[in-house]
Amino acid sequence: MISQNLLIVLTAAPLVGALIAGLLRNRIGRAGAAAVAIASVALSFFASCVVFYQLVWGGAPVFNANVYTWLEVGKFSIGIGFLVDRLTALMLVTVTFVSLMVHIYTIGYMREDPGFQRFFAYIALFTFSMLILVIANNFLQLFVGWELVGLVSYLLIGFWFHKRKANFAALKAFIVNRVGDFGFILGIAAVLYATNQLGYGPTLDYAPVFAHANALAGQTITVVSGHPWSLATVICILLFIGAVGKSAQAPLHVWLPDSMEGPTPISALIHAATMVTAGIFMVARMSPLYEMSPTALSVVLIVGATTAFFMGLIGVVHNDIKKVIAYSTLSQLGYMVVALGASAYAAGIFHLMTHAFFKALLFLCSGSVIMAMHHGQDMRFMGGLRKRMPITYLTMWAGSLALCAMPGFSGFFSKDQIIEAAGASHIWGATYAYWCVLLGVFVTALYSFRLLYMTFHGKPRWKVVPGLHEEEGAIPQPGVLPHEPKESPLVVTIPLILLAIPSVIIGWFTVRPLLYGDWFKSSIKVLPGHDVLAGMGAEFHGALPMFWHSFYSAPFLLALAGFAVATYVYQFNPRVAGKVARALLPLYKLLNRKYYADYLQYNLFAWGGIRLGRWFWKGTDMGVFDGAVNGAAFVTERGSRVFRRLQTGFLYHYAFAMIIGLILLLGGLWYWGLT
Amino acid sequence: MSIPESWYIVFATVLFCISIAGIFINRKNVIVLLMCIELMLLAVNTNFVAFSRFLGNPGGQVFVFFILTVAAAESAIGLAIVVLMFRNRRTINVGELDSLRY
Amino acid sequence: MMDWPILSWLIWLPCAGAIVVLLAGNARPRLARWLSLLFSVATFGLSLVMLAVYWVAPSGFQMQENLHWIPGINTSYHLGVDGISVALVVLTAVIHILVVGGAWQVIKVKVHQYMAAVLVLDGLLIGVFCAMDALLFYLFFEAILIPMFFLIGVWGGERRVYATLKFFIYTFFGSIFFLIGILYMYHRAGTFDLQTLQNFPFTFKEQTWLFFSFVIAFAIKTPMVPVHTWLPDAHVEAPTGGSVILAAIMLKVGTYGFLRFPLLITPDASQHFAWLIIVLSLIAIIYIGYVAMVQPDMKKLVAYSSIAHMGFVTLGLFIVYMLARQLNDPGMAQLGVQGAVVQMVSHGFVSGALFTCIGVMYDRLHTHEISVFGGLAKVMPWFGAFWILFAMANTGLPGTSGFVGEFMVIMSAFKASPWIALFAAYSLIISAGYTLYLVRRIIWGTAPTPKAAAMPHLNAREGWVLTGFALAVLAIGVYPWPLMHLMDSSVAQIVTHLMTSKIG
Amino acid sequence: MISVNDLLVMLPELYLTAAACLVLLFDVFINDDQRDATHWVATIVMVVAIFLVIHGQTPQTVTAFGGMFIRDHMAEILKVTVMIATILMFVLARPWLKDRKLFVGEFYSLSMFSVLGVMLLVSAGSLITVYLGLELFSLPAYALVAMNRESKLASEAAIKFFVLGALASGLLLFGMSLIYGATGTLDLHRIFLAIGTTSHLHLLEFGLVFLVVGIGFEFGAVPFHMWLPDVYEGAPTPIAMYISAVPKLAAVGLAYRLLEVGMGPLAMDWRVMLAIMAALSLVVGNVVAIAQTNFKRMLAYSTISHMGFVFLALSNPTPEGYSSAVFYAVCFALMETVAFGVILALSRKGFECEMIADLKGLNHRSPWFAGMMAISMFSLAGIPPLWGFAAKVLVLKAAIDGGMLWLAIVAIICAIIGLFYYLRVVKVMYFDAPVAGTEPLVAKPDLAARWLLSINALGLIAMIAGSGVFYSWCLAAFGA
Repeated sequence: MISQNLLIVLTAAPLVGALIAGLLRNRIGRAGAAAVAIASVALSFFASCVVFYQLVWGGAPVFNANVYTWLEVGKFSIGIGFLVDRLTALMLVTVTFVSLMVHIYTIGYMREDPGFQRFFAYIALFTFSMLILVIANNFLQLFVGWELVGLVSYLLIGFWFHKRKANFAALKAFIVNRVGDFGFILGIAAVLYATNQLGYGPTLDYAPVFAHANALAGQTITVVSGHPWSLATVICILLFIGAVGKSAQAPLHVWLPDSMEGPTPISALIHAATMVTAGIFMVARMSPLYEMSPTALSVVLIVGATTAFFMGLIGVVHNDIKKVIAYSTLSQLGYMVVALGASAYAAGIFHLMTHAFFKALLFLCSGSVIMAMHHGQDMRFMGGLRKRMPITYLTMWAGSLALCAMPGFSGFFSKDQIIEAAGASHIWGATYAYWCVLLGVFVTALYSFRLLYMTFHGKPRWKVVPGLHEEEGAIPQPGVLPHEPKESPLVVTIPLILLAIPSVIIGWFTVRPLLYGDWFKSSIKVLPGHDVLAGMGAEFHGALPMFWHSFYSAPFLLALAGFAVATYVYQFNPRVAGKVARALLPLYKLLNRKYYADYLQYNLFAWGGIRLGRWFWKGTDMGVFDGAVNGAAFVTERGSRVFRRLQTGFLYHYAFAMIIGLILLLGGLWYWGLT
Repeated sequence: MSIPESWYIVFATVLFCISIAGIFINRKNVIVLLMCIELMLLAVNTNFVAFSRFLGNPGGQVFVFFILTVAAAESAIGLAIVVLMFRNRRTINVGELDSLRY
Repeated sequence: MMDWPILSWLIWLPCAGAIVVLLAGNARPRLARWLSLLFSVATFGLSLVMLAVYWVAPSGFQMQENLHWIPGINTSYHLGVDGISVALVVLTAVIHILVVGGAWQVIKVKVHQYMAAVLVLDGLLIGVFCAMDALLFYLFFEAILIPMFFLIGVWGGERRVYATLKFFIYTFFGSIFFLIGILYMYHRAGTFDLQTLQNFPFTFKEQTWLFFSFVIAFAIKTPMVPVHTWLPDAHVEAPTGGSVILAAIMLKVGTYGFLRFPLLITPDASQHFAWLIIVLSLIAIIYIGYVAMVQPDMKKLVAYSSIAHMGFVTLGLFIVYMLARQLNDPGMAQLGVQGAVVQMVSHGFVSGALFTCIGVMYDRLHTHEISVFGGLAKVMPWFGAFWILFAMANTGLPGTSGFVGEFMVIMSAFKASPWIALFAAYSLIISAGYTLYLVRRIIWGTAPTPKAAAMPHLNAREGWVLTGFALAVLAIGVYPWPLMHLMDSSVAQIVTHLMTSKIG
Repeated sequence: MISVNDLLVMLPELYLTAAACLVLLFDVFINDDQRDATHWVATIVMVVAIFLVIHGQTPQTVTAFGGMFIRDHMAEILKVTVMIATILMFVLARPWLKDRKLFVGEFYSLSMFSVLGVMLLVSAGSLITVYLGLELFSLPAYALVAMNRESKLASEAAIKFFVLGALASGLLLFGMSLIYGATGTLDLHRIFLAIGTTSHLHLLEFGLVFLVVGIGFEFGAVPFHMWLPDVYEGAPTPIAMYISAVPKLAAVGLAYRLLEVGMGPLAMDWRVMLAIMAALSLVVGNVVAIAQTNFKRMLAYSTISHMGFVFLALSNPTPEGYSSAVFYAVCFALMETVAFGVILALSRKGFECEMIADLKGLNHRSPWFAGMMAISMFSLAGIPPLWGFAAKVLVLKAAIDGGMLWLAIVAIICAIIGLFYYLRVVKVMYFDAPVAGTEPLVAKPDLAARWLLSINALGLIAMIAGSGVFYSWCLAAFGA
């Protein structure tokens, strides 16, 4: 039995930590802030583990209760509460663990930063928001967490607020996310509408909504008159728009690469491991609804597949180490979404977990490298760091191998299953998705090893100029360092190691239960018709056979190919890269310009909006509306000047006026006669 | 053989119209205005007398006495004001009385 | 029902306070300040008493007072409050304390007159929310113009004369038609008593005319597009306190009027023309959003955003008919109305806070130009934090009060028509657009000038005022239930009332 | 056969006649530095007259001299108000007159005679008394306007006032004669009865029109308003104050007597004429006032527009209509006294506070006077919570009840226009900086003037609460 107080502690601890670190930042100082934040997160990590244990092995029932009533109108009421089932528990552990690692890592990474306390306050606050999101038991609370993580991400991307680019990236991230939320809140409204129509509402609690999900079958809503749409599809697609925003799927992916302006720990925590996976979590959580609408699933599938492949391609041509990892994140998220679309929710969540570990690892490694390079992020000025920072080097290799789904590494187990699921799925668009994810493997391998080679191998492309005085932020010109790059301190490397371990091994013993052991129980619902995992479960004989078998499978060969190409191009024959680029110039341009998505959004929406606003303001508002008002005043004033002339001052005119009045009255009376 | 009532009324009306015309046609002398006003009152008086005669009701004639008295007082004040005006402006020309206007 | 006339006290205590403050004279500003603080706090205390009394008593109009005013035309001094009024009265009282506090050292000339005007406004505004007689309502409704006229005109900025004349005449223009409407209702019903009028069977033709006479008045006051142009000017020129009162409460007077007059007195006409109001509200939300985005002047920007937020209120109020009558879903209708009222209260705090913040900046550099500021997060960290909080509330971020009302309105709007919800929800994007664009320019980045970089930190007084606002914003956002509960029954009554048509 | 109670009925008038003559004599026998005595005597005489009127009032209407003199509540209300206005003029004018060597006895006796005329007029029961009252009121008024013998403007104003006034009364008389011819009687009530039976309808029509014109002139309604601005501007300020307040009250009485008591059966005709004149007055008055720079002249045009409001009420020939008309006239008179009172108080030796610009920054120089002026301006604009608002509401209500909705709408649109120039005065006083060199105003030592003015101003606020009672009186006066 899970106690509510435990859950309250679990959720609230980071908030308390954040408040203390934030509001008393000058009282408790840097060390204090760090200690408080880390302690609070550690506490909630511990609590999560307890919950996880109780739920999985302790045989505790699913916990679902409200803490307090948030809103109550008539018979419609929403609370703030907890729903803890296995899905939640898994997320709790993952989130708090990664968050804890990042907290520790931060001590080292942000050592010289003046905003040290503020940073800790933010990430603790983020942990809190993420927990709210994960643990919600109704749509409203989900949305609350959903927006709060967006807020913190906004604050953290713009953490170095003196950097113009950072501010712009933050603004962009928030607004693009808002575009997603726009769909999301409409989705929630649609859910409310549905519950209201179908007579088991109005309510926004998960339990009744999912319990009656079947009632959605055949229900329609008329948005465009004459064209009744399937209610389930409308709901799911609207909700998915939210996921597209939050999980940076095409076409709302543009904010994620820019978000790399934020400090690296953030990229690891928020923009790789946790927040961006909220969308995945949400869809998995909504599985009962999505199962009701094959159309929506197809949409999910196609969007995911597109992102998975084409965003990966961009990673191949970029030189900013973090940007590359960011694009790989996009494509990995695409994989997860594909899994969801194929109704292999478990696979999606599984990949979410493994990805959380190895992608966090990769980012932290890159962070470590960046520290060594004194905030230089351009891979063209790196190289040859293998000897100088061995731990980072090894852990990054581990992470990359996991990312490329090399057999045996955690990523392998999750990703392979996704590819298989895509292949096994029969819904519309599955074939497309299958090919996308399959080729994606090659691309992944390509950019991953490219990154490794450019960073750690080959000759150093940086030089040391001793006594070059350090200043905040980036170094004066790239590749020029004040002193030798060296391995990062323990606070940095320990988290790397701790993250490397699960990245390597966790797949072995989680793949069976998570995917084929009905581990998620009630928290994920799949219709028999869609249940690809069940089919795959038939051939699944355990992790080891899967491991052996994989060496003959297409994904492995593709990954190998990618490895080979990367090795040849970037290790032995670097000139080839340029040649290829020139050969395929249009393609290269296209990728380098990120398919012009940014260009489009910037010019069309951002500047279009501003121009439209200016036009509205000057034209309509001041011109028409205000013009009418001032015009009326002007006319009156002029009229007054004219009319006063009637008062000529001459006596006989006055008398004349009187007589005229008399005559008019007489005439009128004469004309109309007595009544 | 007596003059019919309507004649009196017509006569009075004509007088009245003359006086009014005098008031706003005259552009020269204020005194003329005063005369016109007197004329107007006379027209009224004619009316009253005629009516009271034909109605056989003395009230009208009583009214006439009042009117005559008041008219005297009125012209007195009027002349006083005219004198005052002449003292101030050295003219009693109506056409120059336009310093108060608009 | 209690025999002690607490509402009269609420109305006239601040007015009496104004006289006392005036007597303090120009020579003794300190005395004037403390006196006005005393009186505003006392008023607030009274309002809390009223709140308590209301809370324990059953719903419906309470604490009624009914005295003859002009028996000849059967109008009376009739006061009373229901849940909605209570909420707004307390809001008024709170805001006025913060305004008095906010003006403490800022106002230097004619302190006593300034404070007196503020106190008078306090009383009159409370009067508006308490009046149960149409003519009495009109009396307060229009009387508030006078002190505001002075606030803007005497302590305002460059073009204050233009702004304040525009404000006065524009609003007067609307309300005078409203007066004719009231008199016509009297002509037909023989009374000014609101509840009687709400039950009086006006024919549809009459309702139509009355409806428009009401709408002209309240649309200008609220303000709705296209009669909103007085607001930005008034705000830009008004002193901080004036802006706060204007945005926080005076706009609510308009929407409150919508709630009391057209919605209930001319329900059928309102139903028939609801589409008009809804369209205008949506235009306000989107169109004004774009206009706000390009404002070079902070106050103008926030003023426009106020118009957009008021759009949510009118929207929430006028989708009621679709929901309650055509779709016969009183539950959702209630959600909409309550969302609207919550939005009123919330916007009271949020806009008030934003204008106070702008005032703080104005006191330092004496301008509202956005381009002059920058890097506040570095220059005045705490102030920056407040700014972010209120800005987020303005974009309707969950956890702040700004979210609650918008959420409820969107939820109920979807039932009325997905399209309405769609356009309303666009506010999520556009409000984020103009607010964060502003934040990016003034909070983030670096200070453009040495002067901007050397702005002194918040002093204790400013800190407390802003803290007050922040607490209110967060409290409503995190735990709105009490507010809901306060007016739940009143709103339910309203909805049930307007469900019955007046034309058989 | 004049009986004693006939005399008793018109005791206040008789008393005032005697008192006025006595004051005239009394003033002859004192020398200039004792003139204050005259002032106080006159004032006290007025106070006593008020007392007599109130004390002598009877529950039901009383007539004397065979119905030539009617004493009813309407008459009493108007008389009392007229006297209050006169007292205000006496007290507020004294320092002003002293500064200008105009502090003479005639001022008092003339005004008292003029007041006497008004009293006669408002309780006239026959065409004769109407005419006598009218002339007795206006002849002294002409003289008063010309009181300042050195002033060119004053004499010009006087001549204009005189000629046009005489013309108006001439027209009125002509109308009377026609009506007399048509009905064969001078007694208003008999005329009322005779109209039903008479065969000379055309005479009646003509007569009616002439009467309306005469009344219109008294009110200063368009197009018979031309005299008003010039007289306001030209006359000495206290006299302008008198002209702005008293004749309007008299005119309401006149209109009631002639039109309702006399021409009642023709109401359907004359109400239309009044309505038309009302509309014209509202438009012309408000629009032209905007362009004015002279404060007194602006007030004149505002007066014209307000007369439009009174006609609005009169155009609804019911007790409600008349009572709201009386209400409005009384309210208006007392608002004007404040406005004029302030500029009287602001004028000093050698400085006439006449231009709107003269009020610049008044709030800095003397907040209290500025406050009172603001009160009267807002009240004139009809903004709550001031008395003018109640008056406006009642009038509009009367118009709407009378089926004159269109007129009511014209009225409010004009009210919006009118708002502008009232607000401009407030703006000048509060928002503009004082002209360089204008020292903070030292209020005149005259306590009585300051107190009376203050009471008058505060009354404008207090009366919003008192409106109920007062309106009930008015209603009672017309037996509703």
